[in-house]
Amino acid sequence: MTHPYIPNAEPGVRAEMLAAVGAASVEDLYADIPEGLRLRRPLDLPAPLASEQELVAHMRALLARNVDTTQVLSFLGHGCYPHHVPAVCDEVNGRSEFLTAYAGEPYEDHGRFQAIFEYVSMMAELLEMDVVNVPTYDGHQAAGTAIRMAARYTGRSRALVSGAVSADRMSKLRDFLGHDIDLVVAPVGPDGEIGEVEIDETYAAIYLETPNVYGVVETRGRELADLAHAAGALLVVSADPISLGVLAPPASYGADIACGDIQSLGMHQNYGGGQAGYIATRDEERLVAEFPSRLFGIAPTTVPGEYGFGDVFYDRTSFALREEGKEWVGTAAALWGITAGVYLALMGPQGMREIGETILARTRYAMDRLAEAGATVPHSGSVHFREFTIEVPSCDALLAVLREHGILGGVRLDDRTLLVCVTELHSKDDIDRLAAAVREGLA
Amino acid sequence: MTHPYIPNAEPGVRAEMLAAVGAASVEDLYADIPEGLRLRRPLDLPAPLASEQELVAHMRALLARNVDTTQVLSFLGHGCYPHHVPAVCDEVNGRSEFLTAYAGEPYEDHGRFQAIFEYVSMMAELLEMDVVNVPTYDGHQAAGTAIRMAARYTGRSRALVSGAVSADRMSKLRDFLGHDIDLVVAPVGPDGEIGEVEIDETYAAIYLETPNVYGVVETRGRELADLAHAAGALLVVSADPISLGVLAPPASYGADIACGDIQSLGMHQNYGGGQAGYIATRDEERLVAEFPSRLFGIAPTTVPGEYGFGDVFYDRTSFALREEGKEWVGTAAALWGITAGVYLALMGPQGMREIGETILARTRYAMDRLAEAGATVPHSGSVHFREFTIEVPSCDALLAVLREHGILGGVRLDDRTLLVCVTELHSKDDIDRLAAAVREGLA
Amino acid sequence: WDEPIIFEQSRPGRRGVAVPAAGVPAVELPASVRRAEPPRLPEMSQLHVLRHYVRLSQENLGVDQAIAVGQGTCTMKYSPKVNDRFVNDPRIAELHPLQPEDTVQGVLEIYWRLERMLAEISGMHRVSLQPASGSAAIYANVAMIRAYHASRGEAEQRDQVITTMFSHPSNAACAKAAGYEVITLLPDENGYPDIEALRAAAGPRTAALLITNPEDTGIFNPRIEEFVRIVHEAGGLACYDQANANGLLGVTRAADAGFDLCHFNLHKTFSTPHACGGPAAGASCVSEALAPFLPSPTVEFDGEGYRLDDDRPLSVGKMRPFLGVTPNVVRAYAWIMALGADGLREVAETAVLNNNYLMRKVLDIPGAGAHWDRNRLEQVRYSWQGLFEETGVHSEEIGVRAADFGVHYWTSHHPFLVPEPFTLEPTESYSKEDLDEYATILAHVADEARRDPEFVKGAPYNQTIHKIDPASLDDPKQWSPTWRAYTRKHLT
Amino acid sequence: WDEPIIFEQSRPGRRGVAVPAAGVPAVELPASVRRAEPPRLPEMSQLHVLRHYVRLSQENLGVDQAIAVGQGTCTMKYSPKVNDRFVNDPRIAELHPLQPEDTVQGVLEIYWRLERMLAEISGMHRVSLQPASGSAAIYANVAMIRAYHASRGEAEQRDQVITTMFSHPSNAACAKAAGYEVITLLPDENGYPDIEALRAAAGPRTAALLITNPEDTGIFNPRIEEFVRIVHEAGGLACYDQANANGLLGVTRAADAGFDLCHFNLHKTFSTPHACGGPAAGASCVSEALAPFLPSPTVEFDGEGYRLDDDRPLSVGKMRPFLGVTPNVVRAYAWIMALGADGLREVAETAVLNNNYLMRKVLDIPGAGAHWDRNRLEQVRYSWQGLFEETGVHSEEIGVRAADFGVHYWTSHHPFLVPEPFTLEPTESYSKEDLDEYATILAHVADEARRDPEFVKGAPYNQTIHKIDPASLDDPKQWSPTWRAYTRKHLT
Repeated sequence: MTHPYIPNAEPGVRAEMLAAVGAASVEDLYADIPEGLRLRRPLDLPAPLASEQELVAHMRALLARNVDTTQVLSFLGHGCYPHHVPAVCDEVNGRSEFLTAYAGEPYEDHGRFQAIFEYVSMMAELLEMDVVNVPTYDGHQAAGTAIRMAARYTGRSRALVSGAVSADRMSKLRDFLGHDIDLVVAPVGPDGEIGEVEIDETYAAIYLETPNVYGVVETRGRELADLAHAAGALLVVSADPISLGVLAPPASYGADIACGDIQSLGMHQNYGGGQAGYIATRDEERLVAEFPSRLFGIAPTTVPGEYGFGDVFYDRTSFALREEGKEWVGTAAALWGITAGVYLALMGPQGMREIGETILARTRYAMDRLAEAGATVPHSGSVHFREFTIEVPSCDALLAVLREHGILGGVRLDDRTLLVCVTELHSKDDIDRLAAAVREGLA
Repeated sequence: MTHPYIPNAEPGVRAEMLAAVGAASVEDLYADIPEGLRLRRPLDLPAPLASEQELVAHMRALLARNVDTTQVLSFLGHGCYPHHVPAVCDEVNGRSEFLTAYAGEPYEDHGRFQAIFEYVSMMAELLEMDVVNVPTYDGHQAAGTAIRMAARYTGRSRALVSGAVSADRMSKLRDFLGHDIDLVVAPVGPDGEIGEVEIDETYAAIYLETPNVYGVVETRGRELADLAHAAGALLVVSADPISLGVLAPPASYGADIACGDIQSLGMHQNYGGGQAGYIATRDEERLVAEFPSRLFGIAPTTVPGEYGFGDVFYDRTSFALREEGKEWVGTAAALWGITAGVYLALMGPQGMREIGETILARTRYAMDRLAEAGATVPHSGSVHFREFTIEVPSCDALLAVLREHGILGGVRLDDRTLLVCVTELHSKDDIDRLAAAVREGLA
Repeated sequence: WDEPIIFEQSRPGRRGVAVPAAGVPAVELPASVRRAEPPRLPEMSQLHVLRHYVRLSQENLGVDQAIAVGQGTCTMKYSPKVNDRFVNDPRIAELHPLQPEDTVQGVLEIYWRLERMLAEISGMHRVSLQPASGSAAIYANVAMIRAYHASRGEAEQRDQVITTMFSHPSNAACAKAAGYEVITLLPDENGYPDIEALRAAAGPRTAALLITNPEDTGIFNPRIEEFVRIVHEAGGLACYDQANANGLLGVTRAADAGFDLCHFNLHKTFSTPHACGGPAAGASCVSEALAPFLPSPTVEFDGEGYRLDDDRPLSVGKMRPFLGVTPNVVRAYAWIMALGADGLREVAETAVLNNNYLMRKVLDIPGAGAHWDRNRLEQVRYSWQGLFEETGVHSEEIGVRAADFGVHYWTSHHPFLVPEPFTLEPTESYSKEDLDEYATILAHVADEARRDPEFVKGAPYNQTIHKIDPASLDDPKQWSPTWRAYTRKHLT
Repeated sequence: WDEPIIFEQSRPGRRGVAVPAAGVPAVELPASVRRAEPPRLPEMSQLHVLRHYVRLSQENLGVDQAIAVGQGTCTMKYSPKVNDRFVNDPRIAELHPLQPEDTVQGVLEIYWRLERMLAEISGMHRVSLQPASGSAAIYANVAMIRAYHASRGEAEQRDQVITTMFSHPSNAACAKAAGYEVITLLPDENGYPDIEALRAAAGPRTAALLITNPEDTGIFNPRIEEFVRIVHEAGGLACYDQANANGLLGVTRAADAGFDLCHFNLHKTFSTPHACGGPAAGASCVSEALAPFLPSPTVEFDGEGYRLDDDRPLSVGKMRPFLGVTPNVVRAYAWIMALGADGLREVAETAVLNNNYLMRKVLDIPGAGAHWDRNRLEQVRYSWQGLFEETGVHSEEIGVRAADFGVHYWTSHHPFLVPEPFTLEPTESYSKEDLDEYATILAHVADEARRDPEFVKGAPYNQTIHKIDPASLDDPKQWSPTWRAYTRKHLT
């Protein structure tokens, strides 16, 4: 049988083509591979499910062994967030013209260039910054690159990193930066914000997150910007864009580089596969020069009034310069950028404000209800967005009780600290249900 | 809030437009509707779920109250069949260019015309007939229209209808034809085929189904064609196209009109919403004139070698002639026609043969296993395709036992007769599982 | 794309999808039923089948691509994407219609709730969602009318149905298919159906009046109550074609004007997608007196659960297989739920405002007109008669040329009582900017027609194909309704 | 479509989707964190957002639309539609990555089974599916190389990485980003990487050799085992860039040539879609000696269930958040399951045959050439140098003009060691007829270039837009990487 995925495996056409290239068999074409390297047995793989129907049955059985967050009530966040994904986002990123395209030129792929240009442009409005990159892999990578950009920009090799970041992100930063940038971790204050810090002229950057790993909204951004700038360093702020309809964008309090993950803007949780990173700066040539990512710009065509697009300052990149480029560029997460653009266009300024207000209010409501239910809620005087911690005698014991109620109660940060995530998807009833179960679990 | 579905509900634009039409309010535009007819209260409808998120939650809760056939093992058929739907079928009919288009002209909707022309052309190959209609609603309607076509063609008003058709179809035929066509029901033979029949010169048609309601493949098609033709009547045969990779097409044994339902060719079961009907004839002007449906034909354009499409013999239709047209034409099931075309193109001649062979073999296997399990299997000497009946002491009692095993065992035709459907989706293991449960249920 | 006919892309031995082998002993077929020759279907790999259809799809224009105001009477509105998600869920897509009722409570509840909502919107007592389309709903209504009269012993006597010329042709055609003699009322000099003609026609032979209002012209008949009364007094029933109810939601209801039956098209007013011409869905709504005749089964609710009732001796029986076109029932339900009473009213008002706004723009184009200077609700049947007289360019040619600019219209139904017609229905889905753009394109093409009629007659210039020569389509010797026929007649 | 920038379609007050109100008391934000001005995002109804993006999508060409053999090194193969269905299932799409292990056994099994299959395909011991892309996998491999040398106390000493000029630029770039000095080997006169240069470079400072084979030229380096040996003898590790393994599946394996590490791109060889440039997915495959350094967590199977292991003291840690790009892991798994061992081998053989067939056709075009008269496996880097010398038309211009015919190519990576390059990689997905059509178009354009070079230089003529003036893109005063910047610089 000719496999449906391989048209020229059909014996007749194969013979024709072999004749055309003057080969007796495909073996001839492999002549350069020494015999010693040849695998002279079939690969040891499971028997194929050649019919689509059998493949579907097999996959369906595997998927049936997952329980997803539409089947239980989940309060899990910690870097991957449950938000409503408008159907139009899925419709657009499912269009095969976008899904199966890659790296065509600005003509036959005009649509891709425009869609991504619009994404970066909408992010720019949200961030109040003029330069935003074509997405990188995720918020971890964006943070690492942003700090590295600051180091290159300042010519320095030390950075102050907020202690209120996740262990995973810290692991990534250590791996990505640790070999040539000295990372100094700032303390966390009793209010859950970054604590008192000092820097000197050896520092390239202060790196801050808001809301931070505890869901606390940092309020001293302006102060930290002044501190950084006084030392000739940059302020790098990682902010979730879904908060920026209500929270001040980093640029407004002096941040030089903003970064973060855009998974909240229209990507499903995807078992962690929906992440994508953004990096933004002001339009300053020296800073722009430090982006490793592609930047798409608008450009005129030979027809007056017509727009085309192209790469801005391509000769920064590793595509152009190999190891002399800035870090590297390659396939990252463009489709998620397009999707985030669709999301922002659907939401508009009103939607972004409202979703921010709803999340703020429900987060606070959940904090209050869980405190009433007997949990200790640290940092309760601070502003929280979407996440907060509770302290309980035993996370494991509490989570087990919640499981019995069909609730995934949160992410266990340590034995006694649970991180609870509340978004617009969690109705008042859902939160009340959690509170009741927590009360039972703590009783 | 301006509703996302109604752009001009935004108050500013609404005011602008009212000004442009010179109306003080929309009420002015309703001036022709007498006050006595005006509804001066809001409609009494459920509160809206204006946010998409709330709508999704509501619908998800409703859907959760269904148990679908991927969650249980279903042997239900009887007019709506579980077959594998290749993903490409869904991909194509989900393309919004097809899904949201309607009745454009052959230029801007060239794609629709070509796709439907190709569907009818592939059906024509399967049926060995030259004329196939743009789909009508379903197999019931196709059967009714086919008999009516025969009546108009012959100028007679009596038809012999096989008794081996479903009660539902008979109900439809009686409603649709009964007021002016005399329907004589033929007996069913002990082998499950149509029994001995006679007709005279008052008959317009013999109507036969194969496989029939019992899953029995009729073997005397040629004989019935000769009988019909000898009396100046037509032979109308309803055949499921999914069987025609292995079974002889009606035209090959002399049928004048073929008809049936194409749901098997790439449509999901859709709780009965995936039906669509086909009607086919030879290319004889008088017969073509009796089609009520649209027929799409290929036509040259001003550019040599270029194909366009258009309506064949449009002046038969009710669009053109109102009540003087043949029955009526309107929106029916075009997208399912396109989908069936995709299905046939994916399957090709090999695939159609193989699926037929697989279904034949598994049907027979199931008959044998259920007989072994203690069920009486009538018509077991006949060829069955996809369906067969078993006789048991009590259908209800047996079905209840099967339900406990997560099996929907079949469609209850009467207290003691159960119709079992087996397709390529039912593996040998599935059939063995059914047989074991039946054995238990009959023990 | 210059995409060949699919048969031209076939190469023996290739395939698009594989089928599992039986895995059990094969069955030998007797020669009398065995297929002799394999069907000459195309043989292509999966990507190539997909690519072919994706390219064809790109040569098609739906609501999601273009400003589709040109298919008047069709209510080309936005069909929300989220509603498709519900339909594609296996808990709809993979339900068998004969499953036990306890396994389909969710879908039965949707049917029930949509029925109740449509009953409220129409003012009627019960609703059947079984009809497969608007025309099928008209047919179902006619079938119920016949059953009603039969139940009173008047089936033979009442053998006439009255309709109007600007009611959708399916009213006349379905009545005829059901065996009725059809009497068609022409418009009077005001553009309304002629009430005197109705009085003359109504009588003991009258089974029913089948009438659209507003008619395809967009004009609301203010004497509609009187029409109903005249027919009722003659012993007939009044049946309202509400295929185009988009301007009336929450404004006026069929029951309030005294109608006994009406129908809706879910794929028009209630936003289910048109799908290149179906699957559609119709709703037949009836008064309490007609309810016993509704198609079977009905969905019933006992306060706890939903069940199907098939034991209805007066029922007209089955209109189609199973309960209805479920995907569209689900979509229509979700659409109403997303809007609610205020939203539906806003739909109607906006549809009417959009139509009146566009009318102003269109009537400003020299050569465009609309018969009868009346208010219009949700659509207008316009005429290019003025332009035709000046330029010799037909409405159809204007429409084809407009398609070069990414919009289009169709020329409506025969007979062309309005000469050189085109019917625009902007619905609530389009923005003011869309309407401005549409009118600008029409004005541009009209201007082209005036300056260079032959150029417009030669259109299209910017489409997949060029001007079609339709001569062969009506010639039995040449017509080719399938590739098989074409091959035989033209390629051999 | 002449589709405006989305900001130009905004009208205040409109919206595309509604957000539920909080339903609980609002929170007052302190001024220090409250946003002062609403963001200037577009305001549009839902249909209009959708239509905008649908139109943009139609201005884009993917594998499902066009003959995408022109993106050599990218392995633009068919990504089966059915695999997308699995990914869109809520039981993948709606899984949170930190759910308890017992609720994600299905997805963990997929990770585990795909790891085992890739281990067999590469001959390696363990595999990490965490890297977000091919480049990220290279980086992960470099990180493991560093960790390995560090574990042996040689981190400081081994500060050089060797690569080749026709290895993908990310090998050089990732090594540099990880702090290594990069030594790049140029091809010798036969088109192979210069083995003498390698001998000269390898030594106590060598951390690793990062090498692609076949290189981007499509030429397989038959001395690859010797390359590995030289590096091993110098104490370095050998790391195989198998981003383009499509011609080698089941033919030869990284481990068999002695490599310590390799990586695959799931979005190339294993068919996950390219998605306009990601999300992609990489797989880092390592020998037993390197396994302790793999990113965390790993998926482990105890014979009964699957669990995540995060307690791995030598691990390089997190390469990205969570376990990996799950949708692509699922697709790659399904793709391999649909093919099996024989199918993968058939993929490889067909990809190589297709490439050689196309090469014959392309080299028949006057003006087209390929450096080094060597066998090629799955792709060829060609050159239009001959045509350029004759006509002055650049390769890029040929590619743009080819796009007018619905196909295209890209001009590959800098530096253009092959002058006027273009790289074609037909994969196994395209038919002979596709390859013929592609070659015919190239021949046609080359002929055009010969007859009328200025015409070709003026292309495109049949695209959404016309020839772009790129001058502003490299000028800081003019460049406009966002609409915000454009508005400020050019519209005010």
